[in-house]
Amino acid sequence: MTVVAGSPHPSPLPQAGEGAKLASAPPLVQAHDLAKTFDVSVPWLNRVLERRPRQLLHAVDGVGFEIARGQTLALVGESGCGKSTVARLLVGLYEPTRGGFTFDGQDAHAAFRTPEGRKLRRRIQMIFQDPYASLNPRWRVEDIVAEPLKEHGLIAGAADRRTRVGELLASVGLSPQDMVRYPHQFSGGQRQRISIARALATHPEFLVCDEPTSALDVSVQAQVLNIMKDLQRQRGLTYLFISHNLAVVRHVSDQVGVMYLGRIVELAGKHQLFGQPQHPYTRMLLDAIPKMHETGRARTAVQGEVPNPLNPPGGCTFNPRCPHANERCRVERPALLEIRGVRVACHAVEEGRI
Amino acid sequence: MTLLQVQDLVVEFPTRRGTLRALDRISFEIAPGEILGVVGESGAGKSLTGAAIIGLLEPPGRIASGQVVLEGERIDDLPPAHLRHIRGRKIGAIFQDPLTSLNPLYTIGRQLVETIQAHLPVDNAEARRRAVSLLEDTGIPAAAERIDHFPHQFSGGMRQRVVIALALAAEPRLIVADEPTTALDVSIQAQIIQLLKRLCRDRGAAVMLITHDMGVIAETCDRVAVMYAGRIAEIGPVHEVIHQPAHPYTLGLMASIPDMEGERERLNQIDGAMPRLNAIPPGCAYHPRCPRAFGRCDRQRPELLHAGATQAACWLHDANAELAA
Amino acid sequence: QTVRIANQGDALSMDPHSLNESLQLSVDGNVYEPLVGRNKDLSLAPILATSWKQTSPTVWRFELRKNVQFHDGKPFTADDVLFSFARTQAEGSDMKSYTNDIKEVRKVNDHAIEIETKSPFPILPDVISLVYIMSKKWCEENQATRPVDRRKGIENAASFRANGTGPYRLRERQPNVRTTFVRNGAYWGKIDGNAQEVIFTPIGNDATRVAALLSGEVDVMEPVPVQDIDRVNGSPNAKVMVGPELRTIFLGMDQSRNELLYSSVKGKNPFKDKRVRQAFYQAIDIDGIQKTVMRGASKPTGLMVGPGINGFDANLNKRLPYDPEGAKKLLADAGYPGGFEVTMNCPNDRYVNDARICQAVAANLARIGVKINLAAETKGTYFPKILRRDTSFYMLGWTPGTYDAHNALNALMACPDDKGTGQFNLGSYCSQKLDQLTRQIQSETDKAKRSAMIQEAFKVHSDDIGHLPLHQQSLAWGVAKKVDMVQLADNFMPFKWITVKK
Amino acid sequence: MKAVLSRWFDGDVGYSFRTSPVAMLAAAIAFVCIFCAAFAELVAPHDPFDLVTLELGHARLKPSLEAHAMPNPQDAPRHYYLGTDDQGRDILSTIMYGARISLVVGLVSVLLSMLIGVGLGLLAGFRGGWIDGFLMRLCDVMLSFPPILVALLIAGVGRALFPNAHTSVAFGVLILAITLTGWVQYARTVRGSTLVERHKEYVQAARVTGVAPLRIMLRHVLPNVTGPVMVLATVQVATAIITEATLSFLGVGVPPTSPSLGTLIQVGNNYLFSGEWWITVFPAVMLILIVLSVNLLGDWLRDALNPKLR
Amino acid sequence: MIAFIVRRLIQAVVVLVVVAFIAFLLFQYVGDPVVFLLGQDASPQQIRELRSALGLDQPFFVQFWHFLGNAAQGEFGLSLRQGAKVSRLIAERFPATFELAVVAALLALLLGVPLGVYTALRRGTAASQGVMTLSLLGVSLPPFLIGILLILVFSVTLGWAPSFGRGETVQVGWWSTGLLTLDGWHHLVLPAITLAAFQLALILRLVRAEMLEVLRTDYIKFARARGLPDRAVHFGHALKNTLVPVMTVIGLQLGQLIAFSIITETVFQWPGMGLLFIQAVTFADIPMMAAYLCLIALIFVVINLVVDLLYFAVDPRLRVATAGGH
Ligand SMILES: Nc1ncnc2c1ncn2[C@@H]1O[C@H](COP(=O)(O)OP(=O)(O)OP(=O)(O)O)[C@@H](O)[C@H]1O
Ligand SMILES: Nc1ncnc2c1ncn2[C@@H]1O[C@H](COP(=O)(O)OP(=O)(O)OP(=O)(O)O)[C@@H](O)[C@H]1O
Ligand SMILES: [Mg+2]
Ligand SMILES: [Mg+2]
Repeated sequence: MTVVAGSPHPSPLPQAGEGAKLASAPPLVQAHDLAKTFDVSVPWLNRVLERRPRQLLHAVDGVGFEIARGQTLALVGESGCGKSTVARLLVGLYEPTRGGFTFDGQDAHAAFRTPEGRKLRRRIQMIFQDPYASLNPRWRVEDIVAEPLKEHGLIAGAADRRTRVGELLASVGLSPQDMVRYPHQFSGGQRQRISIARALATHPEFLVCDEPTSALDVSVQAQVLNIMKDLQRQRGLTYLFISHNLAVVRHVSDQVGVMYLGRIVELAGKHQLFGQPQHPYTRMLLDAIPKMHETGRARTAVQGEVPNPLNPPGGCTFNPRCPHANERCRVERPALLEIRGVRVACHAVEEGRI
Repeated sequence: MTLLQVQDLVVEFPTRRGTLRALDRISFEIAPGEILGVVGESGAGKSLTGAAIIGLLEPPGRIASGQVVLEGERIDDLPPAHLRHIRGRKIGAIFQDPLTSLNPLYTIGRQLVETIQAHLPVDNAEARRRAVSLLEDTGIPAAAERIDHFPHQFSGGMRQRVVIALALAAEPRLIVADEPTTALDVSIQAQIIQLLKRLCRDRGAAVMLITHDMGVIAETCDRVAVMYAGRIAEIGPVHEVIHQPAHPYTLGLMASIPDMEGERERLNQIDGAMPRLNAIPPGCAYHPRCPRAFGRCDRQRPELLHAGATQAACWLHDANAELAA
Repeated sequence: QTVRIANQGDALSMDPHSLNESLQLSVDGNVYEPLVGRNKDLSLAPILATSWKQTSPTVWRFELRKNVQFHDGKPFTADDVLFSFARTQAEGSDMKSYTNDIKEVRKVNDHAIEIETKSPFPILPDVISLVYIMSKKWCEENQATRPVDRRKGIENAASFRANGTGPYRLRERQPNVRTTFVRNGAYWGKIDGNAQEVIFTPIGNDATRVAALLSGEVDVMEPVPVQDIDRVNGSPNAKVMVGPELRTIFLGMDQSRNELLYSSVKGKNPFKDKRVRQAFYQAIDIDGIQKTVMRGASKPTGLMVGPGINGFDANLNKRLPYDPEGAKKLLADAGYPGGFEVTMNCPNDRYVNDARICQAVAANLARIGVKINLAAETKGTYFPKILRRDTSFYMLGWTPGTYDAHNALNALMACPDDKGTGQFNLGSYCSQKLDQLTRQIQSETDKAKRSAMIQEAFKVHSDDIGHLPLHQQSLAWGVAKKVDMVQLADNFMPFKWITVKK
Repeated sequence: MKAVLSRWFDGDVGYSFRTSPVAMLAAAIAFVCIFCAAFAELVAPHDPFDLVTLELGHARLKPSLEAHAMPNPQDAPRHYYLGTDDQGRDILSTIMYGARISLVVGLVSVLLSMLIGVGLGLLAGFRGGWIDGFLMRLCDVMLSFPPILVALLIAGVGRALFPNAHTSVAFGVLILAITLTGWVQYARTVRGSTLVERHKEYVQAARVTGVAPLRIMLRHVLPNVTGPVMVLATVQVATAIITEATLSFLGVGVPPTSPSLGTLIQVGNNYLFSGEWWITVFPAVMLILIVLSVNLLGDWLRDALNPKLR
Repeated sequence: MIAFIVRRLIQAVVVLVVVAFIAFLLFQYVGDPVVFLLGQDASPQQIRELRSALGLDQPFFVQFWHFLGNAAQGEFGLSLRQGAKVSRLIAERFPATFELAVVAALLALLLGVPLGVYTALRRGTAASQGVMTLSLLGVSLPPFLIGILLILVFSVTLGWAPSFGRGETVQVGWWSTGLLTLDGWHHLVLPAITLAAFQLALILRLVRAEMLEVLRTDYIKFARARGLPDRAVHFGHALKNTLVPVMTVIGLQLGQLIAFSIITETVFQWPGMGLLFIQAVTFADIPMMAAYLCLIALIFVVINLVVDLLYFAVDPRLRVATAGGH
């Protein structure tokens, strides 16, 4: 079955095994120049009295990428670099300050505002970074997981729904008997699994996962990742996967985007990225991965000070920490260019200095 | 001389459908300057152990038996007024959930200063100076500026670092760190780990480090405890536990770690799920999932037995008994 | 000696012409004086006029008292009298009705005046007994030549300050909080009492007022709720002075509409039938009400005016007997064997135990099969409603402001017209005979003849059962035992008759 | 139905009810009060609203266990266990009949104002913007009017529309008046909490799921802002009952021939000094019992509905 | 933020106009002032004249327009009943009500909040159960009954406190205060208790309910884990997080205290605005009621504005939400 891009009707779920990517098909998700600015100024009165300026925080500053159907894009980067913000932009929780993103050919942010948006909502789901806060403390797990089912009218009968919720819970390694409990009665990892089960409930096509497994132990993590992979294989699910765990990223992703201070600095296939990292920040990041097999040995952390997002350095934002920085890096902001088969924003790489 | 000694700790939740035993006779100890890693299936009771040690179990949870001894003094039955001087000052705690651990109404600076002044006799300016340097230690950029921001203005990772800074504020002797680096990127993670290690080295502080990241465990810890279903499955020096696990569960755990080298379509996983607290099978809690379970595993609960350099709660290591085929 | 007096309400203004309300007139009457006042038995007394006589049917001559000074030291003269009478007719005055019948007030000399009325007016001295005399000069100096005019939004010094000839002068005034009077050392007459200072305080809440008396925070208070009379009398330091009051409480029925506004009877008006009215009358257990609801503090009456009113005749003051059985029969005769339903309107904060009386009446009427829907409400909404005649059955109380029966006949019993006659005849009872008598009484100057006509008119009304008179409520003043004072049936409380025992 | 009941009884709320003696006690009191009020005809020794049977001669009798002879020999003697009021009504019976009026007015008006207030408060807090501004200014306006005035207005309009329906309209007027002035508190309180709640992540999670805003408001936010609402509501029941008395006194409520609890207390208040304390004390005790049970039930329900407190 | 305040001020004007409008609507139903202005002997002619002189015979909107025009100039006319400037009467009475309300509010706050915290912390102990039950008396006993009982006990029987009035007052500018004399305080005690009883109970119960929720949160747990003193945890961290709803209710209640202390003022003959208002209602004193209602509206507008600003002060999350624009 071929998915016709821009078809006015949301495409039905691809059947099992048909998720193979079609090189010619346009990407399912396309973000262009997404930006989000927060106003973090102190209260007006203080600002006037203390003569402090208005403070704007550019959490995401012109991020663009595309993800083909059935593919996984992983976003990695320092904490605070704007990954979660990107995720929230994609699911419509934030209005972008600039730019936009299209889903299956339609402008998603425009669609979110229309009644049609509800259908779109079913197709785009998110797993939140903070499992506890994202679960309504007054609801039973059963209701939490069943909500999307009810909301989109996927399963009519209450009994059927319970069964389905039980299956979903079982698929993330929880017992169906846990349905009657409340979020606060679970451990952190268990909550995370509830939140995964909820996201999977509607059979979404595009799943935004904000650190879905960070609270899980490795064996459950293995279970969850395996489920996610299986779903991708069977139904052609598309993921945006945010994680700090590079080993996990390496395992799940097809493409990897490295973010630094609100921008993507390198975007490449996973093999290129892990094999031949281009951007100096990527290289440092990879060096910093803890090595399982060398107990007790310190690794090399990324050098230098983490920059202040409120007052980012001029030019290339990484320049203060970059061993290859030169004058140009300090004044000119590098664009994301296609170099040696990967997209990277670095003057040094562009000039072939590294 | 041990810093912390936990003996036969049992934690229970009385509920309307019977009492749940969430921790079942946990015993371990931590020496000054030592980092004890705690790993295990999520829901195994790691966080509860930490909470029980600092006496902050949420009701209706309660310590049913066993004791917690800190520097030779029993602390699990202290009155709250006494406990307060131990918390923060002697035991620092980092909770798992950074977003909800910070009071949303106060700037992080205020929360830091308050904590410092609760334990150390310093004036405001000094406390604030310390607060800034703590934030810097935990790798918050522009700490002096961001100290006056409110928690919701920080990203998840930054909030986690604030929580860490708060736990360290009064230079405690023991730090119970519940997944302190989960929300952090590797480079910050490295900084935090270095910070913890430095604390141990310089001040002889001990750390109980709960985490899922085996890389962190491997890099940081001296010893590791592996928990399963409210019990300690295995405890021993880090190298041995990681490379020659004695308990089948540990073995399965290690196998499911995604690694940076090989390329696998599926990760290894331990099939099945951990039993619910109200349905913990008799005998070894792991036996329904254990590929090597045998006769007595479903009847008798194994205590920690010596297995090479480590101790494991597994009948496979019962020297007195014949191995069943 | 300081006497502290508490009352339900406050004098709203010190201006004696601004409001025709008995409390205000009573309080102001200690500072200002009329030409003709009243003695302790309500008979007329010479005050600022030493004598008066009728020189022709329409002209009266008053000799004024000499050597009287206002509180500011200015002498009292005929000019002040002329000025004051004119002032009562000015914009903003509420006292117009007392001087409406006067055509002209003439100065004869500094100490004599003549009043000419529009028509022969036998009761002029009675009528002007509440017209207080102000100082012309003082009013001119203080821009108070007219009573305050609410329409213009201009305030007036006379509202807050006072300058009269009376036995007490105003020392301090905080409206609704406290008004302090001191004895006028230069008073022209003798002051019987010994109160040097009088502090007057309004206390609206019944219980609080009683408490203030019991705890000794006030010496005199008025009124004592009837249920608390025993309690006050039982207390060691206070007693209750109970006396008859002029006000008569009665019930009225709509007798003019062809169908009652609020009743189950459709197509006709049962109250047009005298038998129904009589049935109602005889169904009311007035003694039970007197005993239980009023706790004895009332005087059942068969007349629409009480003793103390000119024209009252004890021989006529006979009620039809209480007779529920007879009442039932009358109803059946009238065609209502099963009774009927009617709404009764009643105030609940105007007269003594008003709503309770209505409830008791409703219970009485229930016994003869009449179902009363009782609508009791606050005076603020009650009076506008019944004055619109938006009622079928109502309660009202009346004190003839002139102390004369003509006032009651004219306001309550005469056929309503649009010139003010029968204005409070809210059920529009109508009798040619009575109307004619009323007109004659108005101008009859012969005392005896006049009395006879009044009695005839009352007889007509009683025979028609035009209204259902209930009782005169009693005055109940709470007085500390150390205080002696005179209780007037018109509920005025002159300070000059208050004596504090040592 | 039975299944629903038994499920409820077995559910968390039911369980916490069964294990809370306070809640059971409160429920028992509430049940007795409601039962006596609802079936006053059956329970009460007399019918105090039937004027025919009132004996003025029996007014203000002391509470006693002895029977009183009726003035009419053919009538049976009567017991006035709690004494009689100023019209000879049996206090015990009047309390039962009066409680019916008070309970209906109190509970219905509180429920209504809660519905309106919580609804509008949620809307204001959740949607924000001009809706919020408008609703909150509406609150400002409503706040400025004491219930007394609003009642007078409504009664005026009501009477103008239905001139002949005094008593039947009275209830409506009372309830409407108390409701109209009562909802504001709920609205403002709920709005305040909603402002905080709507930024929480679980709300965002629901948005991502595509839950319609209305449902988010009702199903997600509402349960998390009910705490103060419950407190207010339980407290307001008493206020509403007392307001009813005041309004009735002003003439817009029930007629004095069928006194409510509040009216009884108010009337009896006048007899405190003269020593007839029972006219006010017994109704007041009844009112306190009602309020007590409502509050205890409210407290319990709030805890029972909060999963963390279980 | 300044835009916020300015916007609110503009809205406030609208609110006042609407209140005035409704107030005018109301007046048709509260009675007819003319009936009370003229004595019982006034002729129909006089009544008609007065009615037209007062403008009561004009169409509703004309009357309203006149009122607005005058009110805009701060002119509310003369009280029909008292014949004095409404503005002056209110100004005279305002201090009494204000002092009573503030003292009562302070009483309610200073007792209610700590007791609320206490009962939340010591949930289930006999003492806190006792406090909770007592608080129910506060909410279920009507204020007039409380007032009378207090008078009966403390004035009549014991003779400790005066039963009515404000006692001695001291004039400070146009403000007359009873707070500077012993006698004034003496007179204040009973009314303040009566007025505070309900508020106290409400605040207590509310604070308790909110505290119970907040005490369960992670940040409280974490605050304890840091070894902060109990006082800091309970009052600094927990209490402050209960403030949003508590502030709302306290704000409203304070407004109510000022606005509708009618009953207390009646019982204790407290010479405040409530007494003035109830008299105005009984006598259908239109200018007085209109001015009073506008003043009350103003008080509520101000209080609510302050509460909304306090929201921002207390909860930074709201601050960002509004500043960032949603
Ligand atoms: N209030 C409660 N009522 C009942 N059971 C509870 C309660 N709190 C926790 N538990 C149970 O106790 C067990 C241990 O929880 P704990 O938080 O210690 O797990 P953990 O090892 O920290 O897991 P994770 O790694 O996922 O954080 C879990 O199975 C959880 O479901
Ligand atoms: N609501 C907000 N208001 C103001 N600033 C915000 C807000 N949300 C996020 N930020 C800021 O935006 C930046 C990016 O935050 P974001 O949560 O996207 O980071 P992240 O990459 O997800 O970090 P982490 O890995 O730690 O979760 C941070 O500096 C954060 O402080
Ligand atoms: Mg994030
Ligand atoms: Mg945990």
